[in-house]
Amino acid sequence: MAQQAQPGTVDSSGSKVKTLRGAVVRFAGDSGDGMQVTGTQFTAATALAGNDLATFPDYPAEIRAPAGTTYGVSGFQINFAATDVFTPGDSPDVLVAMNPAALKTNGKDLKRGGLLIVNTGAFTPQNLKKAGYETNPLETDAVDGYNLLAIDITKNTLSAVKETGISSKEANRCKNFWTLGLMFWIYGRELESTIKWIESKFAKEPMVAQANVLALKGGWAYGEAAEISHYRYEVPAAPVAKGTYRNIGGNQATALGIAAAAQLSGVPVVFGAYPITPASDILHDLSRLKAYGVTTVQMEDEIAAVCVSIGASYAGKLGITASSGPGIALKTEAMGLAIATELPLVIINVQRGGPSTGLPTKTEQADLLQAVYGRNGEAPLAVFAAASPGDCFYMTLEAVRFAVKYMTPVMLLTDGYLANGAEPWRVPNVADLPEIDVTFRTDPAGFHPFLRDPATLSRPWAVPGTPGLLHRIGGIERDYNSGNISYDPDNHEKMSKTRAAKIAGMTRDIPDQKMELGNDSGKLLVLGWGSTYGAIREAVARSRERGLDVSHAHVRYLNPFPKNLGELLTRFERVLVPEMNLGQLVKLLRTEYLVPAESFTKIKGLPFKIDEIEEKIRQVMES
Amino acid sequence: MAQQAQPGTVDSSGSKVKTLRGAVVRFAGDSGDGMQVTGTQFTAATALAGNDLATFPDYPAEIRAPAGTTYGVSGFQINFAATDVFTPGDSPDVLVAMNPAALKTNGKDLKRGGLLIVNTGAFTPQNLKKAGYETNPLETDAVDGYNLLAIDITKNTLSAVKETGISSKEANRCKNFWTLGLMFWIYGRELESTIKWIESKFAKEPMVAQANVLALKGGWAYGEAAEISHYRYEVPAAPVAKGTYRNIGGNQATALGIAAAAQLSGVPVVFGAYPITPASDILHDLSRLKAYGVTTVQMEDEIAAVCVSIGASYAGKLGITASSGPGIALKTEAMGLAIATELPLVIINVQRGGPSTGLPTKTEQADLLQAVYGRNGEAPLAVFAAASPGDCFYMTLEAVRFAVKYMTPVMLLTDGYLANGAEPWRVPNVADLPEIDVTFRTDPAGFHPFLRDPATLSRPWAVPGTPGLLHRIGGIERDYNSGNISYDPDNHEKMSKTRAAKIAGMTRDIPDQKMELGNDSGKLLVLGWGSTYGAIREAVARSRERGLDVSHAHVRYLNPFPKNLGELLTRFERVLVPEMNLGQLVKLLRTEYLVPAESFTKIKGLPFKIDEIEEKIRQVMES
Amino acid sequence: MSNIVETTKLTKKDFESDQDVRWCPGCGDYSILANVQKVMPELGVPHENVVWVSGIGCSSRFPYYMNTYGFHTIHGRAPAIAMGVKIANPELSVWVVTGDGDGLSIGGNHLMHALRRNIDIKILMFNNRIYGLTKGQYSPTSEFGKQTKSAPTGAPDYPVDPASFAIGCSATFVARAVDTDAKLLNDILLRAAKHAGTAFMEIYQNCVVFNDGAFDGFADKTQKDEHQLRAIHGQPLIFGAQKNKGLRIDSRTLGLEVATIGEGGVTEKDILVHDETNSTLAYMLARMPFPQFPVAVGVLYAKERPSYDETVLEQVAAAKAKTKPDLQKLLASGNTWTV
Amino acid sequence: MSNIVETTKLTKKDFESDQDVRWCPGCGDYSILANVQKVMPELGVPHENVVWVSGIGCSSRFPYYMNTYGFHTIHGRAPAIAMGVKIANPELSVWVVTGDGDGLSIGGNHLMHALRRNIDIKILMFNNRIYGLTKGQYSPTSEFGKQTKSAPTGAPDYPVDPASFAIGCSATFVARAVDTDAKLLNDILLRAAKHAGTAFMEIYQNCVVFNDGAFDGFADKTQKDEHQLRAIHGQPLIFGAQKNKGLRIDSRTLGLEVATIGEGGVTEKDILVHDETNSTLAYMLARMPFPQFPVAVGVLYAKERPSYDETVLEQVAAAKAKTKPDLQKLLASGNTWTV
Ligand SMILES: Cc1ncc(C[n+]2csc(CCOP(=O)(O)OP(=O)(O)O)c2C)c(N)n1
Ligand SMILES: Cc1ncc(C[n+]2csc(CCOP(=O)(O)OP(=O)(O)O)c2C)c(N)n1
Ligand code: SF4
Ligand code: SF4
Ligand SMILES: [Mg+2]
Ligand SMILES: [Mg+2]
Repeated sequence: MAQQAQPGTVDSSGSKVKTLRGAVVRFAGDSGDGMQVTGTQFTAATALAGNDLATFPDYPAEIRAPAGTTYGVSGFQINFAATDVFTPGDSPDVLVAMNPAALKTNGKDLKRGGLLIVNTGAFTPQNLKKAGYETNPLETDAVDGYNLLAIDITKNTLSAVKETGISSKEANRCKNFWTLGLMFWIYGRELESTIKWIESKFAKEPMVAQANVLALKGGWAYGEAAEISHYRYEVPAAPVAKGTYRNIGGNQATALGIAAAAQLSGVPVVFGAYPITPASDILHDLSRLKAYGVTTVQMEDEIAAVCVSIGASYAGKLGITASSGPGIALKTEAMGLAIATELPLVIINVQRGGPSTGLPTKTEQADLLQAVYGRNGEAPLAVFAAASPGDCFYMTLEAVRFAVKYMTPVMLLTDGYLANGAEPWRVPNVADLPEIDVTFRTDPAGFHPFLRDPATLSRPWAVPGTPGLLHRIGGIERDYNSGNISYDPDNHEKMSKTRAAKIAGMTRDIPDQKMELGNDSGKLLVLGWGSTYGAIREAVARSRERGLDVSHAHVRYLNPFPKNLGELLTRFERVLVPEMNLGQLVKLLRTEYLVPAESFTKIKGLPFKIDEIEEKIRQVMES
Repeated sequence: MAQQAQPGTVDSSGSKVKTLRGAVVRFAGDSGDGMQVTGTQFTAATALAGNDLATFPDYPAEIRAPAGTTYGVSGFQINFAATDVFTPGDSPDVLVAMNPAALKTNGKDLKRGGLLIVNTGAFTPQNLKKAGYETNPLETDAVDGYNLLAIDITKNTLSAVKETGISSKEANRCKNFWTLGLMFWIYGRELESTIKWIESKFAKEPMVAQANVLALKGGWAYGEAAEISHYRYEVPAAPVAKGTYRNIGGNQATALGIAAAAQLSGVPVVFGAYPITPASDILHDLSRLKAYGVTTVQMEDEIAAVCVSIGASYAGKLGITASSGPGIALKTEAMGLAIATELPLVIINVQRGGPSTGLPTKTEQADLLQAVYGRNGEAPLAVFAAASPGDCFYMTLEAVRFAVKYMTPVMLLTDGYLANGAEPWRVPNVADLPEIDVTFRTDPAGFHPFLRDPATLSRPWAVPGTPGLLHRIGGIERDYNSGNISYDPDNHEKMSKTRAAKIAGMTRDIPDQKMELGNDSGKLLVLGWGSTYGAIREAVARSRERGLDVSHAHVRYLNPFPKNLGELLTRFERVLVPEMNLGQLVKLLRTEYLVPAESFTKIKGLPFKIDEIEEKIRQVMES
Repeated sequence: MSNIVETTKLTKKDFESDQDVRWCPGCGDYSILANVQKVMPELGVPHENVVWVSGIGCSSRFPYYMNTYGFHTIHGRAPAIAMGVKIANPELSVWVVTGDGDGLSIGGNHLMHALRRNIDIKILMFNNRIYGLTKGQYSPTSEFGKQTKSAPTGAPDYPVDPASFAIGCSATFVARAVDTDAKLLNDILLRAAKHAGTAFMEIYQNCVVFNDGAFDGFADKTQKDEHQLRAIHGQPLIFGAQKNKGLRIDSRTLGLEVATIGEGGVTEKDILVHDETNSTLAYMLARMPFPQFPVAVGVLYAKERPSYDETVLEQVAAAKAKTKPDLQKLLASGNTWTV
Repeated sequence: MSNIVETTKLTKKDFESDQDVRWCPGCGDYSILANVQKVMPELGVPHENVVWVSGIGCSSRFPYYMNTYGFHTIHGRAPAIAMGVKIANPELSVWVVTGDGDGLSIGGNHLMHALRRNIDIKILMFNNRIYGLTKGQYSPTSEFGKQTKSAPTGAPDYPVDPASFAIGCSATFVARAVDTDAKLLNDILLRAAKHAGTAFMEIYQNCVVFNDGAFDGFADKTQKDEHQLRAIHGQPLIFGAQKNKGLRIDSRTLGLEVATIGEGGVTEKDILVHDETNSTLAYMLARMPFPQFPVAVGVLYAKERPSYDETVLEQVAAAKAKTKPDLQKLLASGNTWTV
């Protein structure tokens, strides 16, 4: 959303405050500069001020890169507005660059005419060299076309915190709070909640706490004192639904979804994992939720991780595993076993850039075809995908619900963008959450391990420890009735078709495909899946505002597809499928419905910009 | 081919010999009865007699099942004719059942009116019980409708070999040669080559050799003596191309293809393997070909097996690996590394019944979608498939040729049916085989590991040990130029698209799709891939004889498809795709060409019968 | 089978499943199966609480033949799956059957990690020094230079000894037995069942088809007394048909030697006494070269250490004692604001 | 770089690649890298014949920083890939870098099999007892009960000791060093290079970010003398700031003990002499509990045995001596007939 000045109000100091519909702000600095904390605190204050928002951090690939290098730059972007916000925003309206390297790597993204705040104190010859600048860019035409606000933040911070007597090294580390104070002044945020946060965070180091508070206030004071009130803006609160909100990231939401599934079903979870970026945080979060019926097991590799989950499912617990890229590839064989033995299992794939090790810290949607097709033999797998950080919570519940109802593995696709991105999330009322019904077989009368429910084709969950149900299962083809090993040709065909029919039959329980925006017929349908949701939603909204006949639908159930999807596609003249890969959903649609859906792809380890999709829509409508 | 009597000739004994176009014979007996030897010797004699033929063994799933059980039955089927033969045949015209279990498991397959030869000596109460017969089937209406030739083969054998003074246990083991002698008499085969074989095989046990020869002659003599000359047939020689022939199985052909690749390219092979049915025999065969530049390495698992091959490719040898089902699944991650680092590698997938452990000894074609799509990230893989046992040789050469030319992994799909089936194979002239050009980079001038050939987009093969080319590669995304680690967004897109374009560009070298039979346009195209070749070929031939406008094409290059394939499909009103899965090639065709290709599937662990496809063609043409 | 069965003492028959046993006639697996079925009722575990998990191989067909819960999984992964079973339900008595290929080739890593974690599962490794199911390739326990289908000029790999591997992995229970030795099998199975942690048992098993007689040198009845040393805790390490040979150690070179009691002044007092809690001794016993030394059987090593499942249960209990789960509260944790 | 460079003696600089080294400032990896670069020229191997192969982890970035051939592969599989390199070209000097996670968690199996096969590759395991690259989860060498991101109430796993694992796997060369100890590193790298088989080196490496000071108890300069025991073949196992402590063994209980020379009549003659060819001793040295005992460093075990590559080369040579390859004849082998 462009930072357009609107008729404004007048602030306490008497200066005019311009009112904006919204703004995109990016904080960028050295890994040691505390940009993630700054961003998170700015987010919290913004949320409290009632704006809708979305955020995205951009960590360096290295654990701890040397100070001042371009590859050591850490960033945090927030998009906030008086209206609904669906993405962390395209190009920032405001860029805070704490050192030359941050300017070097982020400068080109700043919108023309945007506000560029730099810490001149860090523009030392040494830092300039580390960033690869031959001359100081602040003194060249490199910053032409931006509103440059060049401040020696280092010096200002040092003087703000001087009275505490803190060491100069520690004083220097307060720079980020000084900057935050200035940003709070610019957008008229309250300091209170951040001060409270600082005080509790540094409770054991009161001097540090005091210094950070002073820095924060110093930054604010600088805004008041310096003649920069033309940079002051107001973004009114967004008209959001009533409720209690929190900020939530995708991995966090997934972890909460898993804990909620354990609670709602009454069946504890065994979460088998092996650390891998960007999925590890699910393990970290869950390892603190033992009281909620979640046991995490850190195994020796991804094969063992999925196997420990399969063993747990076999023994009557909810077996769940999560991984990414190479780790998911390694689980391939064992997923086949769970499919063959018809055990519930949830596999969460937090997709990242591939192939092979690829781009571990970057996002991508290139594992869809692998999810649907990537196993030996006819091994049908249910595949769902979450559309936003908060949606990870709900889709995790869905994955568990289908896994236990149909006694089969379900793969849930999220990605690095969802995992690390965050958005305000209305905390659901537990009573409103879907029920997850689990029935364990206990009756020995007429029992067979592959006795199927005639409606769902699901077999009974008969777990060790249950008297009278002793039986054996395994990966060799099983007899349709007894479950014993069977090499019979007709039985194999019957079992193969039954397994396929069971997955196909999930459409019974899958909600019909609904429209996100626009009419359910017309000139162009933009059909997406996964984390492209926000960018597509906003691009379609903007295009519609411009009068284009375009609609948006977003597929959450990818295998099988909702039963009305094929028919829906035929109601549009054209179908455009934006994906962060080389065209995967589009392949599934073409094969399934023989529709000439068109692919629009981006495979850069980065999410789509709204602009990119909007532009593509314009092109398609014109062609 | 039906066993139809034709105007015949007169044999030496003066009886009328009916001339047949061809016949299907199945030998079935206990695992200990030597049916594989019998079948192989019958095949050799039939080949020498000039018939075209195809064979298929049917081993029990157990290593050594208890004698007399139904699951211990071992079978061998041969189809031979005076015309071209493409499959081992549908229902046998002649069934030899050496014991009740063999009759029980095979009897239902025998053609109505077919010849049933049984060894009554094995129809003891104990054996009948083991086979699950309550009464002797030979005395019930179970054998009505067949021409029953009930002989006490056991007793006849014992008396035939008596003069050798061999133990009765050993004498009993000569039954199969007695039976073979009888079959030789029926089809007028020469005994000579088999006698020679026996003598060399049992060179160290002359008494055993003598007994087997006597048994063989005894069987023949029985034919002459007993009044059964109405069962005597002649199948004239087939009009085959001139040349030297041998019988060849698919795994054997694959192994020879690998050795030939080493010789033709001048680059030794490192074959990394882990035993698995039905791929192990490739390892066994190759382990004897060290002199041909093939080093086999039996690794600790399939991951290590593919990795040792990748390491070898990196160091400048031809890295090849072979596996099946679960083993292929395990190689997924490492294949991604070879794709990412652009190293030549051939992965042979001898497909078997799935999912999971599935039906290890049975055949299936259900790994095609996995081959094309089953990896994390955009990881394009060239996929080829062999159509017949002998074709495995040529497609292996093709796989190597493309792998080294394009510096990329190629997966070759065969299956259990090809692996174990056999056909006469015209031994190629080495001088006529395709060249496999390999150039190693040695020139340091301007070298970069990802410097691409502008035509093929292939990178140089620069191997350790070469002075001046020191460099580093790895699984993290590589810079388009230097190959160093690059997290750059545009570079990732460029590299992803380049990898895709490289595989897509192979169409340059892939032969145009040709027709196997029929016109290149018309009412119906039957399009197959892999081991269904023979059944489709014959079914289409028969349909055409019946005047139907149907053609056959068989795809050997599955990713990418030959460049003319799409256009070819549009020239037919309908396209029928028979596959031993639940419809996989059909999905690729639909997505690629948006054609409403129709699927015809069989997933029973067994190949299609000609009849089944013929019947389906009839149905399609009528509907 | 209904509940009622469980109230009476179970018999061997109760542990026999209705499936045809399909190993080759004469295979050593039969004897192990029969002995396991015989020992099971002794454990006093309710019938429905017994689970057998296996990988892939001839040996791994075992669960189908046991009338208990059974899971025939995938090649090499049984320890990980069994771990899941145990963690999901610590009440269960979880047994794993694996082969030298399944457990030490493809599955060596899971075996190592199960052993060091000391999860309460019992692992029987049927070591026939060959891949049986895939028809006779050499395995990680096959002798160097062994000629097989996949190594016509001899295996270039040096073998790994399962017991010393286990000891190197910090296993807490390592035992050895011979397929046909009912008494020995019986003893170690009972000891393993009582061990609160991972119990590893290597069982020499004769593959009549692909490696017949591999262990005859010490397993055969005629060789057993002379070439097997039954290690018993607290007793001297004595063997031999005359029970007059024993193991001695040279404390400077740390080398084992065979001494004959009554010769050269050697008395029983000079013979090493087996201490099953000493892992160094276990290591030495495991690695004695045959035939210069006897093959050590019995419980080579056993020492209790907290089991993985026990530790996890304690952590879960502690967490539950600290936090009463309140899903609503959990969902609303962290910074919240209300509109 | 052209051929000419190779004819002059190489220097450390020649082994430094043009890539920025991107470990955290202060990471122990830097010191190891510098020492390796220093030792490389000593090996006398032509520059282009050196290959570094690694898996995934902070440690596994190593090959990028070496100006040699380098292959940064996938997690845990470096030993198998390195084996392929060596078999493809036995002329090459093949080095592997792995971590405690890469090499012992996901890659434990390949490590085991490389060790028993004794393929001529050199394996450096950087053991920081943590997963560095994935930001601080516990590894298979982390202490029982260690609190990390993935185990907030303590790791329930008992660790495996890399050196005793290697010994249990029948490794032929096992050594230990400390990241910052240049002399020690230098010694074992040279010894490893000369060893014709798999050489396994465990290097204690400090992860300043996620496990800082893990080895300070014995690695720190102030602790080193008192708490490290440098094992040297043929010399008594003596340590201590005063060089007056040594290891002794009780030959009946087979237990090690620390004895002080000069106290209670103990003389140097009572102290065990290191025999690097004795695997039992190596096993004991590897497993000494710290801090009751010192940490043994240096070459704990070394014994030659035919290497895998050597055996394979011999087999290939024998086959070639027997059979002159004739492809046409091969294709026409078996029963043929001519039409
Ligand atoms: C992933 C995978 N790789 C390979 C196989 C083939 N396979 C089955 S059993 C086996 C080895 C069996 O050896 P072992 O464990 O010693 O069992 P045994 O048959 O000797 O009892 C192999 C290689 C498989 N089923 N799955
Ligand atoms: C198949 C796979 N699983 C997981 C990962 C994530 N991963 C990367 S490095 C690593 C562990 C690294 O630990 P270690 O080997 O000890 O190396 P360090 O970083 O401590 O040097 C993990 C789990 C991966 N890259 N690939
Ligand atoms: S192949 Fe060997 S191990 Fe397998 S069942 Fe037969 S005898 Fe037993
Ligand atoms: S995270 Fe630890 S091991 Fe990795 S580079 Fe940083 S200090 Fe070194
Ligand atoms: Mg075995
Ligand atoms: Mg580590």
